[in-house]
Amino acid sequence: MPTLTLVQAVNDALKTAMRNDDSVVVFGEDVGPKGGVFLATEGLTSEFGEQRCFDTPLSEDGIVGTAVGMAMNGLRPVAEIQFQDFIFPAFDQIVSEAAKLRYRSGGQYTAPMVVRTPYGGGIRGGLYHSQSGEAYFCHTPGLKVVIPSTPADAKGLLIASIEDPDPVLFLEPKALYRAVKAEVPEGHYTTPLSTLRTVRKGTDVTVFCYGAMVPVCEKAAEQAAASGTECAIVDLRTLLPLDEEGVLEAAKQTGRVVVVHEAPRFCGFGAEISALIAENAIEYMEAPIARVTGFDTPFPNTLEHHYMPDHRRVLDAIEHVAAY
Amino acid sequence: MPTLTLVQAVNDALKTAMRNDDSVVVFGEDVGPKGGVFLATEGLTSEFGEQRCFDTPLSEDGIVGTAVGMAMNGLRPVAEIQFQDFIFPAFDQIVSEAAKLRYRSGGQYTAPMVVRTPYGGGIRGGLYHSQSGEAYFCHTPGLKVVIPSTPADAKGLLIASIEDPDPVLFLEPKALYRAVKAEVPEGHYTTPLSTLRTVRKGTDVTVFCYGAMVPVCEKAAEQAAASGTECAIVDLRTLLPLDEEGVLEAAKQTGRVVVVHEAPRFCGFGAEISALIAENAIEYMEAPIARVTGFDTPFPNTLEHHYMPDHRRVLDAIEHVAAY
Amino acid sequence: MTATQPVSVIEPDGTTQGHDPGLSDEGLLHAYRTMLTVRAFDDTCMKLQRAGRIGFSIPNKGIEATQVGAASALRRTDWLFPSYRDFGMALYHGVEPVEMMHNMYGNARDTSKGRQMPVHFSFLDPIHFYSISSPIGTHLPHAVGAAYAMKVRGEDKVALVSFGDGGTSSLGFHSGMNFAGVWKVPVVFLCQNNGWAISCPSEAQTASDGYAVKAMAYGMPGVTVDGNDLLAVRQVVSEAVERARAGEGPTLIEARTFRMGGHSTSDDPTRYVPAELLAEWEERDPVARFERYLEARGLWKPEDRDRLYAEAAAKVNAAAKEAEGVGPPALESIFTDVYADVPAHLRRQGQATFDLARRKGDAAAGDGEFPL
Amino acid sequence: MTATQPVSVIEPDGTTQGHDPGLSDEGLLHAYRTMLTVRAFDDTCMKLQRAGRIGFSIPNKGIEATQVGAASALRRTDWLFPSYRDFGMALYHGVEPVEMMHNMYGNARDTSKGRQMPVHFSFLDPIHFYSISSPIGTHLPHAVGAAYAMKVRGEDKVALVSFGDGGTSSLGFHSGMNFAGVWKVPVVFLCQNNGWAISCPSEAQTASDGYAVKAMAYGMPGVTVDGNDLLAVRQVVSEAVERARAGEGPTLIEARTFRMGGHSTSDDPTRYVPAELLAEWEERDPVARFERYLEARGLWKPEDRDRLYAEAAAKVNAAAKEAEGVGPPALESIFTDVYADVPAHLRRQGQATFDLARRKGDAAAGDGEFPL
Ligand SMILES: Cc1ncc(C[n+]2csc(CCOP(=O)(O)OP(=O)(O)O)c2C)c(N)n1
Ligand SMILES: Cc1ncc(C[n+]2csc(CCOP(=O)(O)OP(=O)(O)O)c2C)c(N)n1
Ligand SMILES: [Mg+2]
Ligand SMILES: [Mg+2]
Repeated sequence: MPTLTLVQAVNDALKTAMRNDDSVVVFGEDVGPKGGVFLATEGLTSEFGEQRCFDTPLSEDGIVGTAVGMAMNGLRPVAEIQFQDFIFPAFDQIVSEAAKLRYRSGGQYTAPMVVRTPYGGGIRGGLYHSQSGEAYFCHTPGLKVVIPSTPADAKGLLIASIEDPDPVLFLEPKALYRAVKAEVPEGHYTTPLSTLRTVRKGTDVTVFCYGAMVPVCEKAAEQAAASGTECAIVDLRTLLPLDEEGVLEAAKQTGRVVVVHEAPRFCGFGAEISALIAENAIEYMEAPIARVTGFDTPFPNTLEHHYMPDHRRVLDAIEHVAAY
Repeated sequence: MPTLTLVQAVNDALKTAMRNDDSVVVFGEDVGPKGGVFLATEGLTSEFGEQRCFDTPLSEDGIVGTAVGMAMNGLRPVAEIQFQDFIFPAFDQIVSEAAKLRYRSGGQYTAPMVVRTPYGGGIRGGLYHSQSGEAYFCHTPGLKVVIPSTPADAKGLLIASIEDPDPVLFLEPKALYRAVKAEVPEGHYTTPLSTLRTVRKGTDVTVFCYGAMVPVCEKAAEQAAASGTECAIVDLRTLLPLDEEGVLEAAKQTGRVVVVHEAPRFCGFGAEISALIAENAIEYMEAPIARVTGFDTPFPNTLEHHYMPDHRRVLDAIEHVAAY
Repeated sequence: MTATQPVSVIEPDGTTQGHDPGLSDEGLLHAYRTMLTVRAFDDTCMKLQRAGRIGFSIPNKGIEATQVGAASALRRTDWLFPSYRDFGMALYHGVEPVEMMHNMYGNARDTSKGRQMPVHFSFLDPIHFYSISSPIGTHLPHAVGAAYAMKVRGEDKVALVSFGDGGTSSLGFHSGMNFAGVWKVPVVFLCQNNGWAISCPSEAQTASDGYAVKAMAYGMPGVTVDGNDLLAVRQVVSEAVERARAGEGPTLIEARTFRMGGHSTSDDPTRYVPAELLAEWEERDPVARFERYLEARGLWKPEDRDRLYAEAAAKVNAAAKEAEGVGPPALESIFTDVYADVPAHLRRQGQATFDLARRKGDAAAGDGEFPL
Repeated sequence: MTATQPVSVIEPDGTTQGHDPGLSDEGLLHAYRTMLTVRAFDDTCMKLQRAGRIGFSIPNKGIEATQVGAASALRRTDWLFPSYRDFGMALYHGVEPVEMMHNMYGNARDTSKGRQMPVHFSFLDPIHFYSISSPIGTHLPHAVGAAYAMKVRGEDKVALVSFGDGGTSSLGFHSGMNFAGVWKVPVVFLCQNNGWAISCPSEAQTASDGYAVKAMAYGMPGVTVDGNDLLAVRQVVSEAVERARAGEGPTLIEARTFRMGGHSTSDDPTRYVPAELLAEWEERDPVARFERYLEARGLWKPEDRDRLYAEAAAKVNAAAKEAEGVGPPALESIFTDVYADVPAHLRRQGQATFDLARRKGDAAAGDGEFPL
């Protein structure tokens, strides 16, 4: 099995899907000859031609809006938004159109499409090249939201998203694009959406996380283990529709929960995890449900390492709930 | 004291603010001669002239974007978005610009402005004239989010919002626009932001709600009282920045909590209330933290009365947590 | 390429200087009957709304010729991306009034399953009449994307997308027009300039000299046409459709017309529409204009109008009656079509809804088991 | 109104057919020195970035004449709404390189308090140089709103907003231009067509014939100017500024120029810019063009360039050294300026951050009490 970085796995997934299905088209800003600013689409135009991988004008509204039109008429568009921070001009097209099309037309028209975009901090990108906007989208019925944290998942989940009959927002943790290399199966395979990944087993504390926070939590869990606290780590992978049963089960197993994400805390995705547990499994809880998150401020630049949860902050929360 | 409907109180607030401060300007689609589709801006153009209350082209991006520019240059814009469902084209201007301007410029440029918009169901508006999008905005540091539920609060909170140094999203429960008449003080007064309103005292269950859900919860609480369960009702009024201390205190007082909103449940505002309590007061909880919300579907039309929480659903949840 | 003087065909007296409409006599009468059906539909819905039988409706008086003329330039294999004021296009291609009435009532047979407001139609047959969305302008990029698919597959199809003067200010107008120009896809943009965006007159919508000129910003031809002249609309749309089919890319057409009623049944246009202006346009009624043409061709006599209108109205009224007799959508319809499959959390929410209904003795619960 | 043939003033040999630049000799030399300072700033930042001292920079080679020519048409009471490639405008009006370097280092004296990426400047003095945002095009409506305030207060001010060819596809372009046209506000839209939006060439950005023609869609004049000709840019911007001051409304100016470097320090333009095209534009270097003009006026000799460049570079290098010596922003700067006052929840988050830093022995905690 080849070992690939996460961004190479994304590239591999796109190539695999395009080879498999002529209707898959890839487009966005600079995805053609330049291969995308992170090189996720490198080589696609040369292999598949300009009709299947091409640059667009600088309009996210246009990118997503035309993707909806292509999707309803038989293509399988995979649109790239250059940074998740720049997806907001397309918010209306995603939330009002892609997500609601099947419902409002009683299933007559549908939008099977993927919007891929790199998200998160760690590249000194300041306010507008660092955001984690998943919660904005997870409040949107009709949409699916997927975030991989390993190269193998990136490929399997992306192919599954492309083949999914519903619109999928596929958020790629840019901090992990080149951080790790790992084995990725060749050829076509899918990782089912709406399934959790158990990163680590443990009986004392359950840590829920996703994307770039997964390795941070792993490091914290190792340190916790060194002082005798065994953490289970659950990589949520698909945030919407979430495997709620799986989350509740994992929470019940330890009775102590830490939820971790980079995005601001207030109304962040972590709130939903806490609320789910507080509504359905509070009697199992032996400690407060802790959240370790970005602050409720815009994303800073120079001090981003203080803003982003690191293993120290996660460990602190683990120790807190473990000792409660 | 005159008795006014909620929409009349909004109109009164606008007039009061405009009389008080020449820099206040009101604009949006159809707010001029027509007086707004709900008549919230009736009479403003004739009293204050076309430079201070005027119609705009059909572009929410332009409405909010120009408001930001006016605000940074000394005006106090109060922009209307005709329905909250149509605010999404302005999402980028609100989330990326208005909310982040002070932060990114180190305070050199600021955007003291209000975006007013009617939200919520109850008028058979289907998918696109019924939504409650507050959670989309409450995840946005730098923004304030305010929702009144009475005529007096509508006026006091709106004037406070217009005078606030930061951008405020002011969501008006359209189902209540003409549902009630109540006494509203004349002339200038403000209701401070980030304060809760105790609608009803009670020792058994605490119900958190806002906007059009307040009267629904009141009705449920009356029925609960009839069978011996006394509910406290807290109208959150300002969702961001939330009076978190006040929420925790109210939750602790009964140890049994129900959170109610019209918006979909998943990643809705209720999740934040649950999570706050689960993080800071779980040891006081004697029952699951229940949420009564819209479903995780787009907003339907014919069956909207099944979609929107009614007193029966709220009462059911009250009974559930009270009996736990 | 951009003509500010609108193209017109039918003279005030009904003559046309030998213009070939490209329609048989029966075709011309079909177009006429369609316009009458639009009027009958409007009249009926207005009455139903005033009587509280339906919640809302959107009148079309004044713009029937634009709708029907444009629709007549399409084949049934083409796609229509309509605005909420365009159901005349569906009628022209054979959608039955009763199918529309199911939507007006939001009943169980509504294609949208009672989820959308009235006048938000969606049809697949006999022509793709794309599901109408309330947010203005979002459907322009959809038409462009659908046309891109037609182009890459080498299909002989076009997409026609229709929107109002207000719609030109929307985001979708800018991105849709721009992408269409760059991609050279087979799409026709039809801007129905009916003078108003609710209460906003055109001069407060844009400072440009009309709307067709906006085509220049996107490198495509722009054409202005008299929107109250069915044959002129048919002609310019046909030309644009032929260009699109020939691979020559998109066209923007501005049809100048006038909304002779309120924006909707909720609107009181007397608050803002000058009475003289309305009177002026009433003189140019598009149906009367077409009648003069038919009369000049010997296809119509004044006494035909009442009879044909009555026929149309009878059909519409029967449709309303039928739709009114259909019950509301089933309770579970709230939870379906969110995704292709109903996910676990929606199943739970559905079951809880059924449970509550049953406990409260609400018939909507059926047997109380969420059926999905 | 729309001229596709770009306005130019300086002939290839440096002569101008008696054009009056409206600047003193000292003013002309100030413009020249500003262009050299832009180059020196670029060169220094490129080295600093390659050496890992700063994270990112945006080069301006090729477009200096557009920036400086445009800036020279403004008064210091006017407002500038720049793009990230426009700091030459700030330099021209007297912003010191060291103030910019504080931003490049994101240090405690950065006006953005280390929150923004490099090249995202914000200044109030000596001219309003509006806080640069990364999202493309969002600042156009801001300029229009600010200009509306100028207009209603009857001020003798204008707003100049600058953006790229790519920026014309953005939402803000459409809404900003449209509102400006309808409101007739004193704003000048400067589209710097530098040939590329990162790797996207103009022909893939729009099908229109250049960018100035887009003005017609909004009912305002559009002018095309040779962006490598400082005096031509100065002239057309001055004319637009005068129109704006006179209450005649907005103008769109397209300055045709060429980005002679990468999009940013992260970009490798050889992947997509044809070498011949670059070579062609290097012939038209705007600094050399202006030097020939100064020379023809007897204000410049070839040996002056190195000396003046060295002076500029020395100042820029000293600025970099000074900025590098300034420490990072204080930890509490994460929590301030979110709102005018720090709300309770941010106070708590700040205190928790200080507590953790102290417990972990991190100097950032200061004395460990959140000071706000
Ligand atoms: C994005 C958005 N903003 C506002 C509205 C509210 N609204 C509905 S119709 C309308 C006016 C549309 O005018 P126009 O495009 O000219 O179409 P017409 O109704 O005249 O056919 C407005 C503002 C909306 N539906 N969508
Ligand atoms: C809304 C948005 N989308 C994408 C980007 C990423 N991006 C940064 S610069 C750029 C190209 C801008 O090109 P142009 O407007 O021509 O300006 P130039 O860089 O050539 O000066 C892109 C796509 C962004 N900053 N904002
Ligand atoms: Mg109109
Ligand atoms: Mg450019």
